[in-house]
Amino acid sequence: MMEIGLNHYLVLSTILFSIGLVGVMRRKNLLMLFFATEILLNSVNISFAAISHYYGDLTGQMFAFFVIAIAASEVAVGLGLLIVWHKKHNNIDLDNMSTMRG
Amino acid sequence: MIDHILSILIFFPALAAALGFVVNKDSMRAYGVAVATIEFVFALWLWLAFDSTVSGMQFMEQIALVPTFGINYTVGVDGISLFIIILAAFFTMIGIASLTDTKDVKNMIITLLFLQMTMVGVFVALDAMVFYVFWELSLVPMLYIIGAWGGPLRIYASVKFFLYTFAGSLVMLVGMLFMAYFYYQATGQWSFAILDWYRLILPESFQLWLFAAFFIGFAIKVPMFPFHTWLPYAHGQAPTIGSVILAAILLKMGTYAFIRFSLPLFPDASVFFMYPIAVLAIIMIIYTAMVAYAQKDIKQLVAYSSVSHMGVIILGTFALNVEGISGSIFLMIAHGVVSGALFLLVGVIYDRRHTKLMSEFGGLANVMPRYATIFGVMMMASVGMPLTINFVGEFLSLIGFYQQSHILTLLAGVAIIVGAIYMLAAYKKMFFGEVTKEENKNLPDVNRRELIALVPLVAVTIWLGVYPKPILEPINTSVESIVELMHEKSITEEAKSRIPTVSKDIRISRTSVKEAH
Amino acid sequence: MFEAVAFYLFAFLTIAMFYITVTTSQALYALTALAAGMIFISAFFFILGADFLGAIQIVVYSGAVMALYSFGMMFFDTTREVKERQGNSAVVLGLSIISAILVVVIFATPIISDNITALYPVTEGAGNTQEVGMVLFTKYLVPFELAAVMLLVAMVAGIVLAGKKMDLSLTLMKEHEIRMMREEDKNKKVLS
Amino acid sequence: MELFLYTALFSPLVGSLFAALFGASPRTKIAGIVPSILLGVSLISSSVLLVLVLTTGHTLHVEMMTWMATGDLYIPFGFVVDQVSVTMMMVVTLVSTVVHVYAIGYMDHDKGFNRFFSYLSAFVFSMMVLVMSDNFAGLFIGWEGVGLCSWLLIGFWYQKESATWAANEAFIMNRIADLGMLIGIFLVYWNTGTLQYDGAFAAFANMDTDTLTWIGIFLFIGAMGKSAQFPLHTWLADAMEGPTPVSALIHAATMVTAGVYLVVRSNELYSLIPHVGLFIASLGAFVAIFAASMALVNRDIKRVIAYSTLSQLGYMFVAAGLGAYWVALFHLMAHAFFKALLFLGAGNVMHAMDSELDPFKMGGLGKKMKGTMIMMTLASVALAGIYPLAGFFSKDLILEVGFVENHYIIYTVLLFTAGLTAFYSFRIVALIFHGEERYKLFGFHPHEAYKFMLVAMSPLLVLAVIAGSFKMTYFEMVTYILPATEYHVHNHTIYWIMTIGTQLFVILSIFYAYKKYISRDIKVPDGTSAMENSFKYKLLINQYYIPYFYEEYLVKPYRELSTLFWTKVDQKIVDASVDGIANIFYQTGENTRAMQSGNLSTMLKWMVAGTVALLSLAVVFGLAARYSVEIKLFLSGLGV
Repeated sequence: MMEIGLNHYLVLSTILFSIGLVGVMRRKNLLMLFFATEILLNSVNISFAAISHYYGDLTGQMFAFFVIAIAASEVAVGLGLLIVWHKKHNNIDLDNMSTMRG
Repeated sequence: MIDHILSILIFFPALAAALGFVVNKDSMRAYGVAVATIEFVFALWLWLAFDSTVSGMQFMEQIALVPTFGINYTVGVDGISLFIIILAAFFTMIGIASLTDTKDVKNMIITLLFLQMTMVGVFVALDAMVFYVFWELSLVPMLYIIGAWGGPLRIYASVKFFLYTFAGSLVMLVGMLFMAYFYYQATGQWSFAILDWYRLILPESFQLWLFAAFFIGFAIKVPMFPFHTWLPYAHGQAPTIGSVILAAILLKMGTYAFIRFSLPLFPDASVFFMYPIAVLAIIMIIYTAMVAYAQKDIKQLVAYSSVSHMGVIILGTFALNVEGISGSIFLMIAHGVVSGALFLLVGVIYDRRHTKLMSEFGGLANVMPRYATIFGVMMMASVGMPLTINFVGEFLSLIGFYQQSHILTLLAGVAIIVGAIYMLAAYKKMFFGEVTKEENKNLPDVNRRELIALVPLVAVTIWLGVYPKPILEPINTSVESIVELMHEKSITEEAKSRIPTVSKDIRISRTSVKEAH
Repeated sequence: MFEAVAFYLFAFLTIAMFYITVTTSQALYALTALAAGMIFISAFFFILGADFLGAIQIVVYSGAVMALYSFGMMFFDTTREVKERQGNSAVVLGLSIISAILVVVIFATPIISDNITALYPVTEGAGNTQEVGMVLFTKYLVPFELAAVMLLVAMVAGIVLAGKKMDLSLTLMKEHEIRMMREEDKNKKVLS
Repeated sequence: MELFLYTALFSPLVGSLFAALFGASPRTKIAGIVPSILLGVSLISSSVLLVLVLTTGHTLHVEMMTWMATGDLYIPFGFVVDQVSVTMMMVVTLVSTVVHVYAIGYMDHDKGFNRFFSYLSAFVFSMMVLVMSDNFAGLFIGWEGVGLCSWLLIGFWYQKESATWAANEAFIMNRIADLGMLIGIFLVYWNTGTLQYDGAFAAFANMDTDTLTWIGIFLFIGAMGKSAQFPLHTWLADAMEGPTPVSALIHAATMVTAGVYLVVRSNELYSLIPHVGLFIASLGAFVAIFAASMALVNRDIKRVIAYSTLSQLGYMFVAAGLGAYWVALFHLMAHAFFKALLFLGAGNVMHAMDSELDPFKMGGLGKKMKGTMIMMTLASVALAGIYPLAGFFSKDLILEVGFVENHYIIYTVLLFTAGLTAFYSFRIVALIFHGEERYKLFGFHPHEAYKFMLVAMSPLLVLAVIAGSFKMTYFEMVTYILPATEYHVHNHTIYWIMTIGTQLFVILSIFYAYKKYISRDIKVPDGTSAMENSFKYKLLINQYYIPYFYEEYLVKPYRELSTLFWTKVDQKIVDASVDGIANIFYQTGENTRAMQSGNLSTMLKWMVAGTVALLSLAVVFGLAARYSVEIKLFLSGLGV
């Protein structure tokens, strides 16, 4: 219990990931959706870093870097799109986006 | 030029079709007839140059397409495919020549020429991929012909035709890919060349699966019972020309592919599946003949009769001996001529009355004697009267299968009875008796354009019935080599005993008998 | 001992912050909680000895990303509550937990079965930053450059997308002008 | 000599094609005269060949060209003129020449005159192919060819529903038998490797009896159809819908005897399997009495003669089945002459009576039609077998065969049938030519046929009278190739008793028929007399209810089954299952459309669900791969 092992980090990562998924699924505000995505990415990052640490391999950290880089670009492009959408429709409510209806 | 005759035969109509877009609408028919006639002359030239003593492929051409995977444009012709090519050219020619005034004649002729390319392509392709491409391409023009010029249910019929056959051929494609992979495993090289595949001896279990995969593709095309239901719809809705080409050539692709692929590639599986397929073929013969008897629509009747006859072709193919296979190839030609002619004849009356219901006619022999005569000749050919083209094929197919099974041949022979029943009943309904309907009293007899199409067919029907040798001889040479190949390739005892060797000594004794007379 | 205390403390804080993020209806709260959570996560990285990653986490997330979000939020009417009509929350919760567990199982299985060999082992006697640098600029050089290009592209894209009609300000415009602009947009859409 | 062979064979074909040229044009005499002349040429050629065969004993065998050759199968168009085929050629060409000439008069007013001669000559050609072919396949060509021509000619008056129905019935029934024939041919081919008569017969000698029995049975099934043996006999009576010359030529003299010819031709086969021969003989005897009984009451002249033909065919099969092939062939020949004569006479009567066929509506026609009366009477006498006409020599010989071979039941049946034959023949003659002139009641104005028609018939008359005197010449000729068994009752006393007894019995029957039907109280039956209501009469007039049985229990079920197959099986099961499969895809698409609501949130949920599914699969497969050994162990423990 006191000795913090890999499993502790993985469990933490799982919990955070679940929270992120809940956010992805239940938020209707697009911005909130972005927040939830960030949580997902971060939870995975923790796993990477922990595995990297416990196995003495830097690959995990490398992946974490790239995840962060991707997250940053995603935010930039995503926010840009969000602003365009908001200008057009004056809302960022998910339920209003249904042009993909089959 | 003769070295590239096959490529010319394939691509000349396609090129002409492309040029057809710029041809004036009024001169389109003349253009189409001219192109089809030139193509037919090419086909005859091919026959003339063909050496009927050679059993292998002739006029082969090869161009590498995807060398890494051994996909080449390989074409060649042997006694098995030669006459179907000629038949295709022949039917396209008389089909265009007899084309009645439909809307969009221009598009129709372009489509027909394109269809001709795919048909010739299928029969000369010696590379599985090229074969597959032409096989699938042939669906497109037919889909268009049924969908654009068909009857009231044309969309349903054409979509059904397309999807059904397409689904079958996808399974076949998987089989082909597996086959190529096995070839790669065995030799370390990729090849889709059929002639390379011929040399491959597969274990029996693989043969069974691959045979089944190919079978589905071919059986739907033939169409074999119980995959036949697309055909009556396609025929029922298609315009006359569509039905003619469909019955005369397109259905032959399936039976031709059985002989080109299934038999030589999987001899053991062919023997293994011989009885089940024969049973299906017999069901096909008797059942569809009975269904044909119940029809009220003359075109549906001819369509079902055509399915029934295809059963005999299948039976002959799976006789697995020279007599049966030669007979089935001959019957393919015969069936093409006869059912093509019957569809043309149905088209003649449809043009006049715009109905195909037999109850609308009756007593036509009084008003259209020439029509009744030609119909009678073709009907008798369809029934299998000796000295007509169909008899030779049916006789050989049945005599071939008799070696394999007595009882099944007896059942299949019922074809000659049930065939007579529905055909004679239909003929009686349409042509005999007094003219009852007022509309039928002044129907004009067949006109010159229709005679141009029908008279050659009648001539061919009788000529090849009396003297089938010019066709039977090249077929025989090629079939003997295929049977020999099958015998050598087969690995199971059962197959060795079922597939006869083409022993030379018997043939020598036969010729000596001939000389003795 | 210290490590354990730190782990549990930060674990509790992170979970709490993220929970607030996904549940609160106030965008501002969510944003703040998220930023805090990001910083707490960097603490794990420090505990795990990945100092450089921790630093990056704070710089990129708490700095750049959060700044972006907060600027972005200025465009939106954050005061207006988005109606969060929910279907079955049990489904949502169940699905997310199951998937998370599965992910962990998949990741953990090969580790437990002990068949991972360190591809790029930690170099003895070098600091974390140094090690990271060595690996990043040798083995991962091409991906690194690609990531750089990607970030550049993302920046350009962000500017272009967000910068449309930057010269117009909805707050300074009159009502009817806005309406006219909207109408124009609608017509454009119809035409296209 | 080959020239004569080809001339004999092909001049009917030329005649047919010549007449066909005029097929669409209005009636021209030339379309009838030219084929008749060509047939005359054929007759002369056949006679030359006959003389050749008769004087030198040489036979002629030519091979014109290859028909089919593939694999080991080799079928030429080969023709043979030997003692058997030349007999048939003579019969065919002679009767058909007579019938052609006769038909020029008979069909005089028919608008299908040209067409008729085209068909009729085509028939003769097919028949010549049938009898001259040197192999089974060639025989089958002729076999089917005569079937086709028979269909065309029975349905010649295609406006008549009954005629076309009868034509189709004849064709289809023959087809059933042809299937048997075809199977027989296949059996011959696969067991002997050839279809040539000489090769096949030579091979038969070394084959086991079982195979030979099957070959014999299947070939005989073919013969049963053409020769209208029970149970395929119903078409022959219905075939009388055709013009009378057709009945005379096809359905009396030539085509129907093809079955007998086949058995005679295959004598080397049937000699090896006497048990099949006995069956043939028994069936023949049965048909003889069966058909004769139906002829007793029928009220249609042509049908009576048709039943009589059937009965005589039975006689021929008795002879052929008992191994007396030459006797069968001899009776075939004699029968052809007097039966054709009888039919042509009936044709004259019909002509005179405006196609009326009921003999009860005639009576006393002898005064108006002396020539016809003489001919028909003589033909009937010949048919009854009175010395010294043809029937006596041929028919009594068959009785003797039955007796000598110790088949007394067959002998008795045939003897009784001979009495019946005499009775119904003279019933007809009496009703038509003697007694009250009942036709006046119906307003007919009978007249004698054209002179040249009677002249045309005269060769048949002569032959019907004198054919018996050729017996010994004929015997010497055909026994070159047929088994030369002399059938003589060795005990002279028994022989004389038998012969005189038979003659007396027949003569008594004739007198009884005369006495019964010449009387003045003969009325046109109207269905009220006690005799007409008796069970026996009804049974006979309805042909033992066999056509009714066929219609009710074969034709109707076939039609219903066909409709059932189409409407239920094909549309409701086969096609519906195909459409059903297609519908599954379509419906799946329709139903899952709701999934694509376009709502991002929903889609995300689906995405997560999909991820869960995939991940679970990954876990399951991962575990399965890891613990595959244990799982296999566990499963084998369960006995899987």
